[in-house]
Amino acid sequence: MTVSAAPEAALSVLPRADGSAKYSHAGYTITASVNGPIEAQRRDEHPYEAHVDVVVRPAAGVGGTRERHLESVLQSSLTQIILVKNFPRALIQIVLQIESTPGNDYVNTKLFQASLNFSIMPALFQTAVLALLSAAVPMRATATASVVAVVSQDKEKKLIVDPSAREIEAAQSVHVLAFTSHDELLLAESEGDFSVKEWDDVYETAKKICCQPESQKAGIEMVPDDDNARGPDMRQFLRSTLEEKVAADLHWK
Amino acid sequence: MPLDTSAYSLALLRVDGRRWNELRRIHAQIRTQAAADGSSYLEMGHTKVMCVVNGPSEPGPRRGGVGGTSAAGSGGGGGQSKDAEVAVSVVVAGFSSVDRKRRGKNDKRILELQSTISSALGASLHTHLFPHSTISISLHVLSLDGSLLAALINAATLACVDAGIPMTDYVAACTAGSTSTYAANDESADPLLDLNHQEEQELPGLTVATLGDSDRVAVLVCESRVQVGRLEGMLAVGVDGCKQVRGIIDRVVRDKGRRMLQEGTVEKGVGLEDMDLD
Amino acid sequence: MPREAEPSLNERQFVLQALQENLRLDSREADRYRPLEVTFGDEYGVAKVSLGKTRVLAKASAEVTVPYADRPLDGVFQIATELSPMASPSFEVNRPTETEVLLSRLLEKTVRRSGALDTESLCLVAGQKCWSVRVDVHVLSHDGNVIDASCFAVVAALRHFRKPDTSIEGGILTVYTPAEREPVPLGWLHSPFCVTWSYFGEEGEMALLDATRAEEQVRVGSCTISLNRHGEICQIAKLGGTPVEAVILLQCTAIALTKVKEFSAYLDKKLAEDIKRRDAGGRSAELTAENDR
Amino acid sequence: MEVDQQHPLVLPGDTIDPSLIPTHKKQPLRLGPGLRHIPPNAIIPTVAGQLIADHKKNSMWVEYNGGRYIPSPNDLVIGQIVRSAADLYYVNLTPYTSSATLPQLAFEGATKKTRPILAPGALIYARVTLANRHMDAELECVSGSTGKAEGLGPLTGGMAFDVSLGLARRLLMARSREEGGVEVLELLGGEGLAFETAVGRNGRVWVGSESTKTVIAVGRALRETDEGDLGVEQQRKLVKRLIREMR
Amino acid sequence: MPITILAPKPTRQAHSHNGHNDDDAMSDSGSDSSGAGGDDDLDEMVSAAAAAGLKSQRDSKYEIVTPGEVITDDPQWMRGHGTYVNPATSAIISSVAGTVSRTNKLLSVRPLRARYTPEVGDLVVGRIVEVQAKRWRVDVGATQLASLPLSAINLPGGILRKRTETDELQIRTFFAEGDLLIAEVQQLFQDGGAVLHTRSLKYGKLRNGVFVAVSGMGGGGGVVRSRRQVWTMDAANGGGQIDVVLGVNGFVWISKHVETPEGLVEKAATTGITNLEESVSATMYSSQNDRIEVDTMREIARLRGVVIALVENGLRVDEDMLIRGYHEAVEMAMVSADGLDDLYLGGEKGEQLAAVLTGI
Repeated sequence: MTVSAAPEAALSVLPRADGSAKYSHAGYTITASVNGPIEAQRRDEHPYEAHVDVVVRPAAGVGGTRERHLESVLQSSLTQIILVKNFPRALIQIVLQIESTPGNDYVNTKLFQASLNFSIMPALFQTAVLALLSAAVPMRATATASVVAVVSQDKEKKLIVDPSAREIEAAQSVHVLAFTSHDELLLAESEGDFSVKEWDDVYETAKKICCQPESQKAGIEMVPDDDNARGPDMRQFLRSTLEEKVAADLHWK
Repeated sequence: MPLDTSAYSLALLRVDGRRWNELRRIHAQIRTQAAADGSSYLEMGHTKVMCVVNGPSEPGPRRGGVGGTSAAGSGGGGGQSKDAEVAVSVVVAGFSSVDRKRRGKNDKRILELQSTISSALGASLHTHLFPHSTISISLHVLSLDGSLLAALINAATLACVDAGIPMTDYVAACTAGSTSTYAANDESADPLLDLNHQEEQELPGLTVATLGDSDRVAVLVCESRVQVGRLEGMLAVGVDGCKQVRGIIDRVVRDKGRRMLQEGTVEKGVGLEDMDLD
Repeated sequence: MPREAEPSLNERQFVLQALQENLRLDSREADRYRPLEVTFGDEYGVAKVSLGKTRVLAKASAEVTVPYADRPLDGVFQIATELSPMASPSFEVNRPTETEVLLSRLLEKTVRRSGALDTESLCLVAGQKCWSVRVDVHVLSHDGNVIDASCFAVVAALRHFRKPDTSIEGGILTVYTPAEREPVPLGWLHSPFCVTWSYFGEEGEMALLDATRAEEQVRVGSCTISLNRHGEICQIAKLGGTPVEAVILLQCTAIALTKVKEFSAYLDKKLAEDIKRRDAGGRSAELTAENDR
Repeated sequence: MEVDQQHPLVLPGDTIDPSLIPTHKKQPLRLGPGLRHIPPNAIIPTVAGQLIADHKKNSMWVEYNGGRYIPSPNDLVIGQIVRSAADLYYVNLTPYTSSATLPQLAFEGATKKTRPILAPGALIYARVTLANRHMDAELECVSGSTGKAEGLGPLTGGMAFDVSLGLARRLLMARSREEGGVEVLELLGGEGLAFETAVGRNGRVWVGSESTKTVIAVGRALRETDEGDLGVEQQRKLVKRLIREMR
Repeated sequence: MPITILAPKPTRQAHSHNGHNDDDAMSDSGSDSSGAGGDDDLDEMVSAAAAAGLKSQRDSKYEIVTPGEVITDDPQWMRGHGTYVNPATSAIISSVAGTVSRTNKLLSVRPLRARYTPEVGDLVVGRIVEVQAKRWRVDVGATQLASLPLSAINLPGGILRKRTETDELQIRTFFAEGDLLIAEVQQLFQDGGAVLHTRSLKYGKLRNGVFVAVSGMGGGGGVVRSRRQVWTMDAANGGGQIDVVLGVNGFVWISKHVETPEGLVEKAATTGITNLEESVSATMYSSQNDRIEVDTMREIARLRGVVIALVENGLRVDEDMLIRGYHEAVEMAMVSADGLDDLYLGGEKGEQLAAVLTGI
């Protein structure tokens, strides 16, 4: 149960969907399917752009307000990076199935945990982006996301990337940030008590994870780093995942 | 309340005094609702159902509002409404059984019943003759004492005959059970015909519907645990029971037809003897 | 919700024509299943089943609740099946289709009503506290025969599942966390499996096992037979469709029994493998890792 | 495949090295699928794939596989009739999408009296004549210039198989073996199987033959080549195996 | 089927339904019909015949065929409506319950009752259920909606007037949803759908009256195809003249008589053609009722009651029956305590009426 285990992903795992991805990171495993552009229902039809429909399904139990909230956050941020204007009146349907969440051997949880909203969001977001890439849905840019918690430890504020459920419980504030591949801030959701300064720190940390400049990557990997504030290099991860997929697709070249 | 089966082993009589192969009293009428295209009322013992059929008719511009199920297995339809849709709705009245349990419209058991009846009749009705249209079958359960699905199928068949909707043959149904319990692989267990509520609760059983006088099974529903060895006997008794039921409901139709001929409301037909070559 | 795509006339005719020549599109024999595979997750109670291109995930979970008033000595057990647009865009969330209702009913009858799970063993304090066991079935990809795959996944997930251990001392119920006490398996009585036959032809004279979606779309009827390896029928459902000779149905049941025995043996083997895997590097290693922290 | 400097992997939103953009004095630059032009002069990929530039034709595109077919003019497609209206057919190109239209007179030699009557569910081989984001695509089954069918029209009998868009594109290449690396169809033909095919850019391949077995063999060959990402050598082995199984 | 049932030890009693046959027959009819006594024997014969393949049973002239019954396996016959052929045996089998009829070598079964099946030339009363771009969809009680193309109606302003796009745009000004009309079946589609026309001054929109739907074809009462489906009759008690339209589809229209366009035509012969067109145009597609006297309304209601009483008692509805029934109803009202205002013809009164009509 190492918290910042390297993310793993596989693309096009579902044979019948237009695009799909399976992504595991920090104890979460999520499978996503993307279908689209397909015919939108009359009530979802928009004359000038595609409607992006996001469905989040919990592993156990029925979806509730927590899932609806995640859906609405994801829907609005994904709509920003998908070229929705390319497909007026159409529907792009993203279904995110949560397969497993990090277990906690020390608590017997109820089936649904409200506090998990934040820690799962980056995983959901990342899976959705991968599935969209797998479905070759035209996008303005790719995007990466991260979750950072601020905990006070010995009167000092400390940032934890990809915090565990226990850490979130202990945290003063939790933040989810997503950046596009153009380094634009795409999504920022915060919860808890925090100062502007703290948020700035969080921003910098998350940006480092999400927007690692590629030129630097060789050097950084060499540095042994046990600082908890460092997460995986998400952008590089995305690129290498796609490289594998494209290589397989174009094996005939 | 466990079923007292001791009487059976002694006298070979069931709780209601029937022998193993006896049907309960079946009473049926057709043409019970003047306003409908077809209608029927049917009693199998104390299970009482009525049925109203409307159509085939084409729904107006508001399409798709019908709360029924389409004929799933009705023989190779192109799906683009080449065949008539058979929409079935089943309402179980609150007073139909002792426990007065409310069954909602979206009760999955009711939805399953509807789907089964639709699909069973859809396979016999000549739905291909009525493109774009809907045959809507409404069934109401007034009293419940076992063999519900069988009674519903029989009532629906009768009402469809009354509505003059062409069909390959009657779809007749009844239940069969076994005196064995599921655990005991009891070779000497007797099959039983037409289970009442009490027997249905305690003994393994199944519902069979067959097409006409054939051994072809349209519906086979078994919802209880039973040794596979008991199946053949129960199925044989059930199929045989379906033939008896077919005979009974056919007689209901013939009686009605004869009466209408006598009253002169329909023209007489020609007999075979009149049909010699010209 | 877009309408489900219909196969073209050419496909319809071809599939039937091929069946008449005893051929299937994937060159399988009539009574042969596609490769069936079950994998278990790291968590207890998660089973993923793949049957050709059909994929089903089942997850079992448990929590302590109050038993139903009319059944004070029984635990609560439910199987939830909701088909999401992931399986096909024609499924909509919160609007059950006929497929979903029938699937849900079949699993209910096969697993729950047949008494596969000993619900009495879920009772903790009579009338006050009991376990509520729930299995969520998620169809990830729908390429036909979702019923058999789902049923297998549900049984596999439940047999793999471990619920937290409990004790009652002086009327006080303690539920132990996995760290305190090793979780315990459910009280399991028998393993039922579904075998679905699809019928083709004017009189339903051709019967196939494990139909793909393309085959399901042109079939004239189907019959799902649920059995356990002891030869007990748990349920049979031929819900309408073209009538089929009674004799064929009996033959189908006999073949289904052999399939169920195969399933049963396969699942036993996979569960045993999983336990081995967990023993080797799983549980003990995990415990030491936790102690380090 | 090596991700080389000439054909780099691109992700949506990546900046393209200007040296890779072909420059040609006379011809205007043509952008293929997966790229968009943002005025004044930025060219941005919209999908993940390999960037290909053709300096001779002064064109560039992103090579990728997967996703849903999006109609584009002059594509050859296999469509399924959904229903007919007064003077046109509604045709489905991929499931769950809105229908394309096919005028009932867009068939070889069709007049008001002699137009073909197609039942819902019938398959046609057609060319996309019009496709834009605001309108449903339009199809034809006759060449506008010659008035001949040129192989287009209703497809009778046979079977339609679903393949990936990438394989469909490779099968449609003029030299599919050399350029696209697919040889299964030729190999099967070489083994003496008699069949005809029609490849739709929308990821459908129609196979017709007197023999049901042949159609099934071709279908399996296509599917296994597609799903297994088989190279030419593996395709040869596959065909040998299928032929053996047929006997 | 190689399934055999091993009976339990005591000998199987011959299973008989005699116990409840009487019951069935009695409650079915609800009246002590004269045939009931003989029913039992007949029933046994029927079931015996059922076992023997149902073929020898047509000697009784009061016998019907039921679904699944083999009518003949003689290959010389051709199958018509209400039958199908078993591909294996090529026998002609009935698909409905009804009586066998024969036209040359064509065997068909007339169902005891069914929805209306349109035939070319039928006069029907229908209701508009949908307005489309160039046509209306009309409920005529058939299995499918009939269609009435814009090109098949008379446009105001004369028979020879050309149809324009403006007419398409204001298609609702001619017929809107819910409007009733009288029309003729002009042609049939392959799938049985009917195309109507109203290109005659006899046809068109209906107003000034009341609509009654009686079951379509076949038994249990209803409209039968007859010599005259439309007529004008003099009502009793100062009701003036009343028009009756018996649609072949079982839809009936009873209305106050207004000077028909045909009537106008005769007059127009003297006044000139333009005049006619104007007067026709004015009222042709009006949805406004004219003033109707109370006396007329009462008699219209009485006629409606007669129609319903005929149907309830299983009698055919045609001109002769309806006129006789009407006169009888007037007589009955005369002697009633409520006098002329006694319009109720249900229940016993209806039976009484029916008895008088069938008794003659």
